[in-house]
Amino acid sequence: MIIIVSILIFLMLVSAIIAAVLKDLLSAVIALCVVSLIAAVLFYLLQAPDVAMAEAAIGAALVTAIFVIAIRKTKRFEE
Amino acid sequence: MRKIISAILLIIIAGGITLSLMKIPFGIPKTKVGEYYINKGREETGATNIVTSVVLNYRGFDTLGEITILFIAALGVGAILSLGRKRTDKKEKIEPTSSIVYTGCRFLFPILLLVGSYIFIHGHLTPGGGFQGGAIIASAFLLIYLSCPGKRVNEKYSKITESLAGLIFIVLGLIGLAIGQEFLFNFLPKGTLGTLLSAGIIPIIYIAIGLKVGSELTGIIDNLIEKS
Amino acid sequence: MVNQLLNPVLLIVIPLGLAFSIPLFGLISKKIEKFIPTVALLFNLIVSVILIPKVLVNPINVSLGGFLPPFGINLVAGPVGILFTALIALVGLLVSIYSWDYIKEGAKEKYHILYLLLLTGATGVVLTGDIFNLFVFFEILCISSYSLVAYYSDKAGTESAIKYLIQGSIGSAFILIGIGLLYGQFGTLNMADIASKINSIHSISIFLPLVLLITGFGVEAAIFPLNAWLPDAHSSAPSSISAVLSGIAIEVGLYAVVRIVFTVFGASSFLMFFLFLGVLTILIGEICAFSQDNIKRMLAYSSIGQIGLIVFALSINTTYGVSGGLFQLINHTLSKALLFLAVGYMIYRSGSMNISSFEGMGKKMPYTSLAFTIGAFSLIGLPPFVGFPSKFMIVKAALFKHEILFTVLIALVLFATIIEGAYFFRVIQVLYFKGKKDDIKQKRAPASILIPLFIFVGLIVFLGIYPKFMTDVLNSAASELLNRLDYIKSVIQ
Amino acid sequence: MNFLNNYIYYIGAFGLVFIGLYILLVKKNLIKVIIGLSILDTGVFLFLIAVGYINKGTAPIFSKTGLNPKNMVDPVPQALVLTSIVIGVAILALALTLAIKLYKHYGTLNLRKIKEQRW
Repeated sequence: MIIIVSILIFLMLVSAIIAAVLKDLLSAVIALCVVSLIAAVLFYLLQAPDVAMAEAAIGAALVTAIFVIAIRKTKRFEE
Repeated sequence: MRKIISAILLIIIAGGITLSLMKIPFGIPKTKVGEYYINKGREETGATNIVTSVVLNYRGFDTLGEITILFIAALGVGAILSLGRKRTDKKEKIEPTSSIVYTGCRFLFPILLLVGSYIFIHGHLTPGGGFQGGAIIASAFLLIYLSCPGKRVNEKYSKITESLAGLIFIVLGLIGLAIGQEFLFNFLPKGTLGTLLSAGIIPIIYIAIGLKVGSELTGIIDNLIEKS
Repeated sequence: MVNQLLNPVLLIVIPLGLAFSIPLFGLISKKIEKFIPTVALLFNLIVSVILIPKVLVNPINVSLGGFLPPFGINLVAGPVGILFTALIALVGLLVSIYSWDYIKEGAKEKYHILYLLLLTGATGVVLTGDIFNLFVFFEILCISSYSLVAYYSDKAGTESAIKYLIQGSIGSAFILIGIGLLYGQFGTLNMADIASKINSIHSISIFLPLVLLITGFGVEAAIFPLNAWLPDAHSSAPSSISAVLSGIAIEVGLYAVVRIVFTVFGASSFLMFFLFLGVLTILIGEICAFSQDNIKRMLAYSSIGQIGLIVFALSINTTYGVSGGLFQLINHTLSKALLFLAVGYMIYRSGSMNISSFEGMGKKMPYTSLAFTIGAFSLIGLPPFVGFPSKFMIVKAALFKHEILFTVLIALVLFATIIEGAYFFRVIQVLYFKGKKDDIKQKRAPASILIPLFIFVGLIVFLGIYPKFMTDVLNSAASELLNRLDYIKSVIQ
Repeated sequence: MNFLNNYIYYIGAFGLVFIGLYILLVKKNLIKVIIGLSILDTGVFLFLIAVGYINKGTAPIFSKTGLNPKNMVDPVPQALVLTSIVIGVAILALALTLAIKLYKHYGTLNLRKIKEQRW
C-alpha cells in the first residue's frame, strides 16, 4: 500500500514540476489537472471521500476549464 | 539573483516546517474536538455523514461565509468584465460543433444534472453535498456551452436562484435564533437516523447551497466565455 | 425578545441577508439598490452603539448553533469587538451615502453588493472567536476588495488588483498552513482554547505558526516588508473604496495581527520586534509620501506611516500605550476616510490626480477644501482635532517607560510627524494660495457628498475637544487586549 | 519503510507547497503564477487532510452498521478543506478574469513588463 502511495506522490510532484517548467501554458494546465486528480485519489486514500469528490469536481474539472478559457482569450505560449 | 534569494527563503521556511512537523506525528489520533463530533454527532444533528454535520451544523457559520465568498467571486467577475468592454458588437460567426460532441453532450447533460442533484440531496447520508453537487451541475452547463455555442443561460433566473438560496440559509438561521436562542439552531425534528427525511435543517440548507453553488459557478463560466 | 434583537450575530447576518437580497430589490426598482447598504449599516451602527454600555460591563459570548465554544463557533463581543464594529458601521454608513452620487459608471448594483459585503467581512473578523472563521471572514474582506479595486477595470486598477490578489493569496495560504499546524498540535480551532494551551512561544513548533499567521494577516495590515501592494491598490481604486480600504481594511488586518499576537499567543517578547518594525514603517511611509506628486498615492503612503505609528503604540504594551494606539486608529480611520472622500470629489472636478492641478480649489470648492484641511490637521496631530489627544497619549506612554530606547524611538516618530506636516502643508498651500484669482466659479457639490464630509469634520472636532468621551471604552478595550487570561476565562467557563 | 509510512504525505504536501511558492516567486508569466497559486493551495489541502488521518482509519460516515467510531478519522480538517477548496476556486476565477483584462490592456502577460505603477 505504502509503495503505491509513494509512487502516486512521486508522480504528483513530477507533474507539478512539469507544470512549472513547460513553456506551453495549455500543457502546463493539463499537468496541473493531473496534480489535482492525484491529490483527489490521495484524499480518498486518506479516508476523506467528501474532499476527494470536491477536489475532483472543482479542482480537476472546473478549474481546468476556467484555465483553458482564459488561455484561449490570451496567449498560449510563455515568452 | 531572484532565483537564489527565493531558494534561500524557501529553504529557511522548509527547515522551520520540518522541525515543527515533529510535533505533529502522522496517523495518530490527537484531537478532542473531532472525537466529540464522531461520538455525539449522530444524536445531536441526525446526520450519518459526520463531515456534513460539521460543515453545516457545528461549523455552519463558516459555510455561510464560504457561499458568500463564491457569491463575491461571481459578482466580481461580472463587475470587472462588464466595464471597459469595447462595444464592437460584431456578430461572431457561430461555428457549429461536430455532431459527436453535440450528441454526446446532449446525452450527458440530463445525467449530470441528475447526479448533481442526487449528490446534494443525499449530502447528509453519503459522501458529497452541496458544493460537490453544485460543481457537477455547473460542469453540466459547461458541456452545453461547449456543444452549442451561442446558447446562454438566462442570467435573470440564475440571479434569482442565487439570491433566494442565500436568503433561505439566513432565514433558517434566524428562525433558529427565534426558537432556540441561537443562530443556526437545528429546530426541525431530527427524524430517523439514515433516512432521507432526517437531520432537521441540514438537507434543506444543502439543497439551497447546491443550487447556489451551481448557479454561481455557471455564472462565472458564462461571464468568462461570453463577456470577455 | 429584546435580548435576541441585540444578539451580536445580527451585526453580521442582517447585512449579509440584505446583500443577498439586493438583486431581488433590483427587480422591483433599480433606484432603491443603492440605499440598501445604507440601511444595513445604519442598523449595525444603532445596534453596536446600544451594545457598548452592556459590553463594558460584561463581554457577550454567542455560541452559534447552540454548541458550546470548543465544539461550535462562537462570537465574542468584547469592548474591542464592539468598538471596531461601531467604527466600521459609522465609516461605512457615511461612505455609502457618499457613493450614492459618486458612483455613476459600471455595474452599480454589483458595486453596492460588494461594498456591503466588504464591510460585513470586516465586522465578522472583529467579532469572531474562532480562528478558521476569522480566516473565512478575512477572505470575504480580501476578495471583495480585490474586485472593488478593479471596479473601473482600467489599466491601473486591473494591474494593482492583480498584484494585491497575488500577495494576498500567498498570505492566505500561509494562514492556512499556520492554522493546520496549530490544529495538529492542540486539536482545537477556538482561539481562547488554543490560547489556554500556549504558555510560551519559545518552541519552534509554536513560533512557526505565529510567524506564518503574522505574515498572512500582515499582508492586509501593510506592515513594512509586506506593503508593496498598498500604494497601487489604494490609489487606483474608486475614491470611496480607497476611503474604506484605508480607513477600515488595513485596521481590520491590524486587528487580526493584534488578536493573534496578544490574545492567542501572548507573545509579549515578540513585541520588541514590532516596536522597530513600527518605527521603520512610519519612516518609510512618510518619506515615500513626501516624494509623491499623485495625491492619492501620497495619502496611501501616509496610511502606511500611520499604521506604523499604531503598531508602535500597541507594542509599547502598557494600558496607556495600547489605548493611545487604539485612539490613533480611530483618528486615522476618521481623518483618512475624510481625506480620501474630499480628494475623490476634487479629482472628479479637476480630472487629474496631480497635486498641481488643484490650484485654486480653495476658492472653487470651499467646503471640500476646508474638509481636506481639517482632515490633514487632524492626521498631523494639531489641536483641537482628534489627532492631538491621540498622539499626545502615545508620546506620554512612550516617555512613561523611562527607557532610553523608547525616548529615541519616540523622537524618530516625532521627526516623521514633521515630514508628514510638510507634505500636507504643501497641498494646503496649493489649495489656497496658488492659482489665478479670476476664474472663481463656485459650483455647489450635491448634498449627499457634502453631508458625509460635514459629519466626519464634526466627529473629528468633537472627539478632539472631548477626548474623555472615549476614555472608558479605550481603557477597557486595552485591558481586554492585555489580559488574555480574562479573555480565556470569559469564553471557556 | 517506517520513514515513508510516517512522512510520505507530509513530503508530498510540502513538496507541492514549495513548488507553488517557487513558481510564484520566480516565474514571470501571469498565467504561470496563477498555476503556482493553484499548486500551492492543493499542497496546503493535502497537509490539512494528512493532519487529521488515523492509521487504519475509516471515513467519518456511518454508512453501514458495525463501524467503530474509535477508528474514524478526524472530520474537522475535512470540513476545513471543503471550505478552503471553494475559497480557492473563487480566488482563481477572479485572478484569471483579471489576467484576461490585463492582456486586453497591455497585450502581454509578462509581469516584469507590466509596470505602469511603481514605488
